[in-house]
Amino acid sequence: MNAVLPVAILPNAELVVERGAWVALKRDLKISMAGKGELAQALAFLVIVASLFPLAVGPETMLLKRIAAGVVWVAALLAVLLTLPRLFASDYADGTLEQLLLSPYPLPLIVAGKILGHWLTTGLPLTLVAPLLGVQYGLEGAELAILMLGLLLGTPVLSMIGAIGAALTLGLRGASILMALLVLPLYVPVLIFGAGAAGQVQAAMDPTANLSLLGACLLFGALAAPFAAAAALKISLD
Amino acid sequence: MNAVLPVAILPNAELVVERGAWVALKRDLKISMAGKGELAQALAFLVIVASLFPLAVGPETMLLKRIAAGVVWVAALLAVLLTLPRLFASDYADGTLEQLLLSPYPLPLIVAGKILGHWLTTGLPLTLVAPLLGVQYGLEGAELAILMLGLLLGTPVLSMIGAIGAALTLGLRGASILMALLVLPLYVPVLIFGAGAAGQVQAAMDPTANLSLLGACLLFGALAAPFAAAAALKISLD
Amino acid sequence: MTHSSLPSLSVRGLTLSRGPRRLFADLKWDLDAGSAMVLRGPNGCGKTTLLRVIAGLTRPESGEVRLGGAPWKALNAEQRRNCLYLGHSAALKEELSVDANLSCALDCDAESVDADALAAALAAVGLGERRHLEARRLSQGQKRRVGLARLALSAKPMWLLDEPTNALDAEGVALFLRLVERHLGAGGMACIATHLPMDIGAPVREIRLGSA
Amino acid sequence: MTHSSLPSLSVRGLTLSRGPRRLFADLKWDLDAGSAMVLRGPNGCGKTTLLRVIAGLTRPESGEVRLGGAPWKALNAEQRRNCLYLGHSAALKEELSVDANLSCALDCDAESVDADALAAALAAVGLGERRHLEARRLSQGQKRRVGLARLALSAKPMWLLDEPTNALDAEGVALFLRLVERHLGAGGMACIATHLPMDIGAPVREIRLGSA
Amino acid sequence: MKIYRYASPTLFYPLAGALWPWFAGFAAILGAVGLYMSFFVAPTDFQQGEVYRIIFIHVPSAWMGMFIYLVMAFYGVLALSFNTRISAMMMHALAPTGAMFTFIALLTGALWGRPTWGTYWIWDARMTSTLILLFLYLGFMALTHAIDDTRRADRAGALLAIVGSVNIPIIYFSVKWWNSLHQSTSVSPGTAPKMAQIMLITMLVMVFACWAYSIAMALVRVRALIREREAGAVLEGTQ
Ligand code: HEM
Ligand SMILES: Nc1ncnc2c1ncn2[C@@H]1O[C@H](COP(=O)(O)OP(=O)(O)OP(=O)(O)O)[C@@H](O)[C@H]1O
Ligand SMILES: Nc1ncnc2c1ncn2[C@@H]1O[C@H](COP(=O)(O)OP(=O)(O)OP(=O)(O)O)[C@@H](O)[C@H]1O
Ligand SMILES: [Mg+2]
Ligand SMILES: [Mg+2]
Repeated sequence: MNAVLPVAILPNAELVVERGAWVALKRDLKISMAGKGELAQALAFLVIVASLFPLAVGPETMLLKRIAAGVVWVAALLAVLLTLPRLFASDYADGTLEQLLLSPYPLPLIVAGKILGHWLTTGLPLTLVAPLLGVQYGLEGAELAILMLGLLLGTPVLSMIGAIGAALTLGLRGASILMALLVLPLYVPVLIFGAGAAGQVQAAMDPTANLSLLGACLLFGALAAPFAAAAALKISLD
Repeated sequence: MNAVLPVAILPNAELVVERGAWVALKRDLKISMAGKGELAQALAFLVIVASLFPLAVGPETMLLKRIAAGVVWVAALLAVLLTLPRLFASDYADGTLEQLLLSPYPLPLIVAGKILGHWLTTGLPLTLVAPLLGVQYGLEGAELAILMLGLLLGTPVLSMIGAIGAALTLGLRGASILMALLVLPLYVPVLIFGAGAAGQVQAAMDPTANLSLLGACLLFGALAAPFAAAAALKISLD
Repeated sequence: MTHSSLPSLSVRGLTLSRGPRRLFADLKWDLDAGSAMVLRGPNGCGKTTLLRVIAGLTRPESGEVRLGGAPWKALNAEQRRNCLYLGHSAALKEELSVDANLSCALDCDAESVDADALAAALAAVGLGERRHLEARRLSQGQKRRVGLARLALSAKPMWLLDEPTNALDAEGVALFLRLVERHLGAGGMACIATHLPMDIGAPVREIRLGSA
Repeated sequence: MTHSSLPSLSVRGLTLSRGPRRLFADLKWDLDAGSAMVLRGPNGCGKTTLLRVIAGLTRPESGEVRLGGAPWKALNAEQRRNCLYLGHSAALKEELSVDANLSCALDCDAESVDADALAAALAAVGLGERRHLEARRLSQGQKRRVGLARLALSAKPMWLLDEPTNALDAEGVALFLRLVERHLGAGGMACIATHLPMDIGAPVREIRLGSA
Repeated sequence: MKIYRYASPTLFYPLAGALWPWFAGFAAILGAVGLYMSFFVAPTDFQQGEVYRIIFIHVPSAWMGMFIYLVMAFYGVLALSFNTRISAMMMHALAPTGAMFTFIALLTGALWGRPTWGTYWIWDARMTSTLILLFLYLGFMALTHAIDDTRRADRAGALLAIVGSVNIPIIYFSVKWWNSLHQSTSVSPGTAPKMAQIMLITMLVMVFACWAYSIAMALVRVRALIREREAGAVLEGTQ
């Protein structure tokens, strides 16, 4: 037990600020891997919710084809919502979030890393499984492709916006649902563009407009969200 | 500071077992009241989700009327799902759940009390606000009434089944989504009967069959769920 | 008040391992009314685990806990009534006020306590002016002190306390010792896991659990 | 290793109230390299709060913290590098193994530590065989000991420690004191909130915060 | 008590070791025969042509999917009431096989659907309830994987399996009912080609093949589980 204490290491002179994002990303991915089969869970959730609708609205093929894209998008949106607590809340509960705030790396970079990690473990897998659901609802070829493309562009935005909501509601009681309240309205544009694009293909129209709007959201979010979320974090922990 | 210590009270000879449920119920209601505006939150969530759909599937009134009941039911179901962590997870996190387990009252009674409390703070308000959404989607008179009646019978079952899932996933990482995985498939019958009843009225058919099936689920759940959930709790805390 | 009627607690051949390591094997001891058992040992030796076994929260691999002859049915209602467990966590609802927390806890223990006694107890542990404060605002030590108030009001003959003096200041520790003294004096029993000396005017036995 | 180059920490007129009550008003003190400041006071007097202010987690109502003349920008990167804060909670990810936890923490501190040093530190705090155990399985004291390992490996000149000895056994406390001694000996600084005596072979000053 | 909880796995281990090769053998033989019959002996169906032969895989796997979950629940009851470790292990061992069969039923069904009614999936009652059954399996496996303490994993899994199996009939019925509410679904897979004698025999052979396979797999997995927990069992058990 009482072995000699190791000599502490000298501080490494210069701080490579950029590593901040990487450190946070690596950390969160490690944690996701530790929490067994999280990806699988997010997927399963999507599939299940999507499969509930026909049970609720009835099996008419035409009707289902009509609402297919909408259902998939809403389901994806809820799946992201359900996984948001992983982003900050769990770190807040066990006190590791304070440590992240006190880390020498710039907070926005750390947040960016965490957001990326969240997308890789939710949005991306959702995008990849979406076609499966599309088929269930009788979508084909191009329709599926655009659905996927839309999700690919849209889900990162969901994670970004979600990060802000998650940071703001940190440590509040009933945070999960409160967060939903803050975040869902902000998700509306993404939903409209994404589902809209898919809908246009079905109506044999050109979806590029919607898709490029999604792309714009993505760029803007990538620039603004990390800073907003970082600010929110500082407020919540004061 | 060092005032004389109050003399402890004598143990009250006999234990009124039935009070267990009441004690738990009172406690959880107190907590809900403390967590400001929780009811409001559950409602708002329902409203928002329900309002997302027209945005996702487009504004055709006929189409919306067709899927109205389904959407409301799925939204209600997800709202309940989102609030399930309040049932046990929060008590587990702060160590009060252990105290409940160690209380002299029979655990199933305590669980029953908590389930009732959960329904009063989610299912009931959802039921009351549902007509609002129904109107949004263009439902009328009898349709609305049956929708509400269905929710009134169905939402308690959602809380009961949910309690089992919540107890089983206690303290596991990613519990919220794992719980969704376990619980949603079990929600299917409720969803079918409830949405089915509403659908039948719209199709000018007689919904009593569906409603009485819901009632049966309710009875069965009320008898079985508290015991199952109690057992699950003991397993999870061992 | 006196528990003199109370049968003694006896631990019979308790055995439990965690992972590769055996925490305790074939533990045997009795605890008579009016005396306390202090669990000692280095970090990780199994004090908390043993307390949880006695409380009935964790199942032992073998052996049993008996309350005066009768085998201790884990979580059996009648026996749960006799025992009060304070774990590592303060077991407070952050969003409830201090006295709401206390009265909830007492309700769950099926203890009937009137408001004055409750207020007196809170004052005695130094939370008098903080009665109406949300628990989340309390300092670490103040959170533990709510537990002390619960002890002060409890009529349960058996106390199972896991490091109750954590985060308490010197005055808080003294207060705690007085409470235990009074409890034992009234014929109660206590199992206490702690790293502090327990010098009180009542019979106290110690067991050391094997090093971790 | 030595921090002798390090400027001194100075607290200038810090004032903060919580609710109706003023926790501390117009605090003034300096801390020179190689010495420690121990924050004492009854439960709820504001030790934790003060530490959080110094760490930059909480904003004071007035006054400021300076690091050698330069005002302490709360959460400013360069200054954060100098300071290591251990709060009431052990700050572990339950689902990660002990050493994963430690290396994550060191990564966030931007300390580069090789695997052997890490293993050595864990061994030194008595978690040698538990390196690969999930943190959630650790006992209370073992969780704190992970924090000790982090101290042992930290190159940060300023430590802010909130009741670091909670839940530690005697041997753990001794270990902690040795760590602080070495740290101060190397020219580091420390602000420590604790209820225990800090008798170490290094200059230690105390401030008592007004009773709660 | 001890005997009950610990000895039985150690006794069961060699037994399973002796048995599984036999069942594996049966499975191989019956499977070979069955497949041969289904593809070369059984006559072409006059309305569906050759595709219908999928039925010889589809139906048995669908049946197995449902049946295995009930068996799991049965072991779950044993595990909870007598808290016998071995039955809990059987439960874990069966889950993947059951999930696999359910999935095969879905897959073959979907592949069948394409030629017969031009789409991979319709929300037919049986298809839907099979899908939900798959979800139940996934839920069970997700839960037991998420829990790392084996004791808790066993008991929690057992409880879930029981709750699930109670719901299966309700779900199955409710879905049928739901489907009957909406007549508009034109086609239903239920339109079985009238089973000729030979078809029936083929079907039976395939069913038995699946049985043998499931048992063999279960035994193999249980052995793996015992080996995995052996260290623990020995430690906890005696000494
Ligand atoms: C993913 C899609 C499908 C699923 C999940 C599915 C599921 C099932 C299940 C569970 C059974 C056995 C239960 C029972 O016999 O009552 C079954 C039997 C059967 N299925 Fe499917 N099925 C699917 C697609 C199809 C298709 C496309 C066809 C043919 C057009 C088909 C034809 C049959 C026949 C003929 C039987 C046996 C007759 C009978 O038992 O009634 N199935 N299917
Ligand atoms: N799965 C596991 N594998 C190995 N060791 C384990 C496992 N689970 C728990 N342990 C060990 O079991 C012990 C639990 O002991 P317990 O929490 O009762 O200690 P304690 O005496 O309360 O210590 P403290 O004084 O720190 O509270 C710890 O040493 C822990 O490392
Ligand atoms: N909103 C509020 N109203 C009144 N008092 C408050 C409020 N918020 C916090 N407090 C008080 O502020 C103090 C916080 O002090 P702090 O947590 O720093 O105490 P501490 O010195 O760390 O005590 P301990 O030794 O128990 O850790 C507590 O006394 C708490 O009751
Ligand atoms: Mg302990
Ligand atoms: Mg403090």
